[in-house]
Amino acid sequence: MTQYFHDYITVAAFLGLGVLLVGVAMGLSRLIRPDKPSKVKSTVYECGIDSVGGGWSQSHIRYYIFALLFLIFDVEAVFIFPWAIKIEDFAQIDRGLFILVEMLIFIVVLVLGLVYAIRKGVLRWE
Amino acid sequence: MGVIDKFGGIKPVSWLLNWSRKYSLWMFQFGLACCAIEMMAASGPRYDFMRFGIIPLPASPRQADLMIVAGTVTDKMAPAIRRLYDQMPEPKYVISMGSCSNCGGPYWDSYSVTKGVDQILPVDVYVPGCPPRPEALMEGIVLLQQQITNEDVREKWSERDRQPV
Amino acid sequence: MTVNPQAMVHLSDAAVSVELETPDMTLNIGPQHPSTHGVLRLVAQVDGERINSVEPVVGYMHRGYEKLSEVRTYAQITALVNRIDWVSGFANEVPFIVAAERLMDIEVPERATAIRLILTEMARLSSHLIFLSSYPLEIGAATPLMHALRERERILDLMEGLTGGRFHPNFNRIGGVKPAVGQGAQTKKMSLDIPKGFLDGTRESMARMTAIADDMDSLVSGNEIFLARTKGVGVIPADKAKAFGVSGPNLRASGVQFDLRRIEDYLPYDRYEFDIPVGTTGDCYDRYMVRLEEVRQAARIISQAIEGLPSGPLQAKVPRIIKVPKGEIYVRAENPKGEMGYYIVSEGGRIPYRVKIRSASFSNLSVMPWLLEGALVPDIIAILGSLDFVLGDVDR
Amino acid sequence: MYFRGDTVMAPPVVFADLLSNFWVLLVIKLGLIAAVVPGLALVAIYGELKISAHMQSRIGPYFAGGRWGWAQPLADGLKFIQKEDLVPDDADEYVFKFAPYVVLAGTLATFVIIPWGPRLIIRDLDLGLFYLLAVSSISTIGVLMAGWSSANKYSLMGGLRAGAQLIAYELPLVLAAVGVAVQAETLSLPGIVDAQGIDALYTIPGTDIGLPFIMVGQIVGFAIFLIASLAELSRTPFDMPIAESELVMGYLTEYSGLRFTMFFLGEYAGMVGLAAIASTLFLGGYYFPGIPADAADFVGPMVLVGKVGVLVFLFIWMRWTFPRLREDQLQSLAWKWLIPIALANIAVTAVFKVAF
Amino acid sequence: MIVSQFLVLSAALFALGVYGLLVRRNAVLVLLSIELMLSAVTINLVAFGAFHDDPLFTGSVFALFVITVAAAEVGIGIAIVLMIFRARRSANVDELDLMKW
Amino acid sequence: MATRPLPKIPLTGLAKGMWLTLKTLFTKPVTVNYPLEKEIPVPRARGVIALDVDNCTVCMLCARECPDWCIYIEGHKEEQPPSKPGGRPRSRAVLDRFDIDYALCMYCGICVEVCPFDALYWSPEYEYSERDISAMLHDKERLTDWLTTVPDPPPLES
Amino acid sequence: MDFVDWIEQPQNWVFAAIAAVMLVAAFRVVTSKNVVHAVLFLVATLAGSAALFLLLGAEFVAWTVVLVYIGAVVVLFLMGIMITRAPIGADVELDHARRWPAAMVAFAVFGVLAGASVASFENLELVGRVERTGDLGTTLFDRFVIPFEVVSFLLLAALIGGIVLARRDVDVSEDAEVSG
Ligand code: SF4
Ligand code: SF4
Ligand code: SF4
Repeated sequence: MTQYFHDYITVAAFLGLGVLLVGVAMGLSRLIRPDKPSKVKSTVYECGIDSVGGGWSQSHIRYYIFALLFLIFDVEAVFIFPWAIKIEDFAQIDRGLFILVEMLIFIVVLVLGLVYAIRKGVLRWE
Repeated sequence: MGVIDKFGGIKPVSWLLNWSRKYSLWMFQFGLACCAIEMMAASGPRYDFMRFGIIPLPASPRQADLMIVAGTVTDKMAPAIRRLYDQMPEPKYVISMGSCSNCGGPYWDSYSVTKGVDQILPVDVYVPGCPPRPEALMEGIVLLQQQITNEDVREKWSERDRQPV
Repeated sequence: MTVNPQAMVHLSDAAVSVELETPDMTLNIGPQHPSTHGVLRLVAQVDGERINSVEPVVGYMHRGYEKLSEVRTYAQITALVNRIDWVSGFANEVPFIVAAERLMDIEVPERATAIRLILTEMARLSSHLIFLSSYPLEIGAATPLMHALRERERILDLMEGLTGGRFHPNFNRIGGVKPAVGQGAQTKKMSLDIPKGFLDGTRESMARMTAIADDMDSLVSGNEIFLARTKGVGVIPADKAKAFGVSGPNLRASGVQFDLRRIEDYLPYDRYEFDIPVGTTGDCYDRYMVRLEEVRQAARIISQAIEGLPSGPLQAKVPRIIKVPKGEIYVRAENPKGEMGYYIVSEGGRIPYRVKIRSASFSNLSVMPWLLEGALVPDIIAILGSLDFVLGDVDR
Repeated sequence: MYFRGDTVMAPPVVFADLLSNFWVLLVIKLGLIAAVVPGLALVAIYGELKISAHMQSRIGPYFAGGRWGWAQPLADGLKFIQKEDLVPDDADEYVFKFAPYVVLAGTLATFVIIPWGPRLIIRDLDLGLFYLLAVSSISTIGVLMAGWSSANKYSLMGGLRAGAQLIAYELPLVLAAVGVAVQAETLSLPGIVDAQGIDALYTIPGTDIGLPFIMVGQIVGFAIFLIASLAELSRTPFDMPIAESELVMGYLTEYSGLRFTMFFLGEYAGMVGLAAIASTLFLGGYYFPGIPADAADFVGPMVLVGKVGVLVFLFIWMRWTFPRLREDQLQSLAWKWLIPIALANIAVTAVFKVAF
Repeated sequence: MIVSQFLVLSAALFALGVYGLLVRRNAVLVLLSIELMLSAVTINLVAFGAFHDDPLFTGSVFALFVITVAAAEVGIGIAIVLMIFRARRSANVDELDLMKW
Repeated sequence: MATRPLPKIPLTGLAKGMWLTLKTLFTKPVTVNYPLEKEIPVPRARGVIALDVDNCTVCMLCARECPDWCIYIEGHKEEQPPSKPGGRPRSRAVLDRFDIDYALCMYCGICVEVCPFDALYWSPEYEYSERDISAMLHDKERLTDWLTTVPDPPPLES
Repeated sequence: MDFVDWIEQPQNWVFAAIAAVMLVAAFRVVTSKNVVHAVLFLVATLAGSAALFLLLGAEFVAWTVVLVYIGAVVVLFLMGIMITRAPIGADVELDHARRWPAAMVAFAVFGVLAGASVASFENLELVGRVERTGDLGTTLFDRFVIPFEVVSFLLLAALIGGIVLARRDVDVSEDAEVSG
């Protein structure tokens, strides 16, 4: 258990380190950098002219679909990992075929989804 | 905040700051007219101003230190140039390249051309030529680097909105 | 005159806020933008990834050439016009000077026309090399840019050695060619002819041009990613191209074999052998390929011209003070970007009464709203780049 | 289950006590990584500048720091420290400021489990590979945060595209790695290295080191992994989110000064990290055929750095040769080709595993 | 560590989720509240599993399943939000019942 | 024909490109390392205009023909003693001011070309960037200084 | 076990810290005035729960939370928000006016749940154990095969459902115009 906790204390420390590094650098920079805000300076850059048009397109639906596809396959990946390292163990007790078929069904079902999505023209730009 | 604003930098610090600014001049790609082609040539293999640390990467003014105004500044373009200059973070430098941006050049009597970019923004170095040879631009860059070496950081920091001439 | 930047900023505010509030998204590209070759601005109405309409906003590079020409002498205009299409400076001078010569009825010596032809083709090389370098860059490859620029320097060196300017040569005089150096007592002894080493240098460079074209083939033309980005993208059918007044390589890419070098006689092209490459579909890839092939052809023309360079004087006899007789004329030429023409009206003085400039890029650009309508947003850059316009040539 | 994270090399006797103390060790490791990772990133940046220059017949940075411009990345970093820090008025200040932290923390966390030698590893997590993929998915959020909070149209579109690209190529990355896991029967990275080294099935005659996975069946996986890492790093031919000219700098458009540097540094640190992971997973990590396994403690880090160098060079090389794909082509490549192929690769590997 | 501390925390999260569910109008926020509740459930499951020391790891396995279900739920949920938004240009739930879907 | 045969085997296009860049990586860069080594521009290069004051007769032709009106000349007449005793006293123009505004000059060379007395020369010098716009106006002395840098005219192709 | 004993265990300090973060973040999820902020606070809550799982020894579940929740679900949320409407700054119409009744309901829920848990489990200590991924795999692919396969169909259904809903492009809005 101690080993285990040490593992994750280290991980936490490293996540902290990332923040710390940026923080320290930002602090340092804060000390030395000039600071001259102005109205125009803090306007948004748009090729040198004023921001044009706020209308945000609704047709970026496909980003949602990419995210959805990813979500589904990400979940699949989660299940694949414990499976991947257990194949040998199952094979040793002669259940290799079982575990293979099991995962095959899982993957095939999801690939069906992918095929459906592709057939639906998700990846085609209209 | 702003230690340098208030107290200036001690010698090694300001040397270091100047040194780094000198050798890392990220250039805002800003080609206007014929001179831009010479600027392109200057980035090309034969002249390669990346040797000086001019890195023509940023397409957005936010990451740029140096603006090379290369070419004719028209009255229609001038506000955009000014705005882009404003959007660059301090400390920043401007090189005016070619007669057009120095003074209007061949279009000194044209109704649509701004007679010199220094009317709308402060220029650090003027490079003569029409178009200046790439070497001339590089000489201008060296000149700018010399200026940066001798710069007093506090002064550079505190110069309140430098005005165009 | 001092311009008040603040006031101008507000001016632009007012100008911009009008064109908004559409259900589609408005995508603004430019005026400052890494890939609009300078300062073109595009206002696109975008519906998803489709472009509904595109409005090019030109004029950011308008420098008033036609007006300036009304207060400049012919010699001064020659020095000025090479800045119109700045990547092919020399080619801009030729039709103007030919127009003036035709008005004055001057016979130009053969050697001068041959040199003009060589320099025009060099300008074509220089222009096309700029295209060959910047077009892959817009598609995302940075290295072809450098390789093409490297070879372009050779052309510029040759031009500079002959004319004194890297790409604004100011080498044409009415009646012939002459570098812009003195003509007084001392330099009279000095001929203003081709300097030593030019011919050899040219021969060597032309070999390099073919080599760089081959390099481009292996680096760009055959690249699968490049093909995927350009094949079938931005197709201009021949009839549309003609209807929009597209000219030059853009027109030829659509399969129309139209080249003023074969039709007009402003320079003695009939003496040399060369092919006119044409495309088949008129897509971006064809436009690229036509230019790549024209590089080879230009090198071929120059090599021939170098070998058979006629001897003789460089300049015809012309009066010291040039006055062009009353009359009007239109002379057009096949510039690297397409058809460029000058319409000169002279009232008989040292200064033309009116000069109208027909520039290639402007007409080529006019096809763009039609072309981009219905295109995909990420293709804007690919299509725009393939039209190969120069803003100075658009706005003049 | 064995743990070997707690000792770094064989320490001199006097320090043995101190060095076996977890906390002391932790601080040392933190310091090491804090120094080494940015250092490697700087080297990678310098390498990129120089290599790209020479590929274009140029010299590249030359004057910074005396000869050969070795100090160019340093000058860049120092310069960015003194640049003004701009937050656009319309931006969402906190999110805008926080985004670089997220991106960088995600990148640094991957370095925890990279084994530099048989005993030179920060921590050997039991589910190392899984951990790796989990933390590397964090940066997607950072990118989306950056894109949204800038209040800039280019940023938002760039952020969305970058997000879509990152998630699309995260999957091939994960699935390519699964093939390795199947073959190695473990998720722990040192375990995977050992499976290619001392525990390997097929050893090279005359040595005690086995063949790396790239030679035994995972070559497809390796190719997919490389392509996907290029995309994860937003490098050409997949650099569309930050470099597609129509979007200026994508989600980085509004970032200036140090915050921009953080993204920049994170990109290169990520490049080194992914190269290290690829070498660990597919190229046998710190083992090299011919070098005895016992020597790996000392030679190992160098071997790994060498492999990383080769891969980073490959990344740079590709970047400066290829144009970029269009976004739809990029998505099709991921969904239509890479993911199915990666799944097939897993299936084939698993079948072999069961059959033999 | 005792079991109750986790259970109380999860109860608090769940309650916050309930609050959000009731008080939020924006559909996305409602979904977020549901996520909150589901994650409270996951915490419970894992805590029970850790308490039981059961060799089948039922707690964790079920937590995995809950996460999966939550993922699927969000996928569909966002799709519905997008649809509402497209039709109504707003993502508020109580405007939803004004329309006959 | 514009279209060349496309690669038959997939990915050969990519591989060819990679090969070319690799080759370039190991060839010597063409860069001229500017401040350390300088190329000498060709003799005809239009870098800067040098003035030979002795030759100038203040005829103003150059100033009048200059398209940018960037040459500023002032002079006055001076009575010169007759060159031979007994001759008429000649008036000679003396150059007071000869400035060229290089911020405006378009390097067309018209002035050099029209000068009837060979007072102006092109020098290929190009290193005269300034930090101040007013320093771009080169006066007589500075223009004369450039004279030393004027190269001999290039030999001709026989 | 009284409070003093409890507080002496270092794990419990960590727990307290995580719990505090989670509660604050969860509170902000349901009160935040900006949708994107709410999502980001959800990230914090979920990260907290991942940390809790680590504390409980369930490392695979913990990293699954990071991978699926933070890496995918939240991305889906963010993209969903960004492609609809994501104004920066406070958004007005996010909440109902009736906060207090809701708060009371929530409080009641908390009371019942917390009371019940404390009453039934009191001071029962957790066994400290670490669940290894492999062991999890063993049971998952042995005992829980059916749910596992069901999950795949669930995901398929979600995928297809999502696509069908989202792809009803133009006609949906037109329908809505008519009916609304
Ligand atoms: S200075 Fe000369 S070369 Fe430069 S933009 Fe102006 S006209 Fe063109
Ligand atoms: S080169 Fe041309 S612009 Fe310059 S001074 Fe001479 S005539 Fe005037
Ligand atoms: S044209 Fe020659 S002689 Fe006349 S003023 Fe000019 S420089 Fe002097």
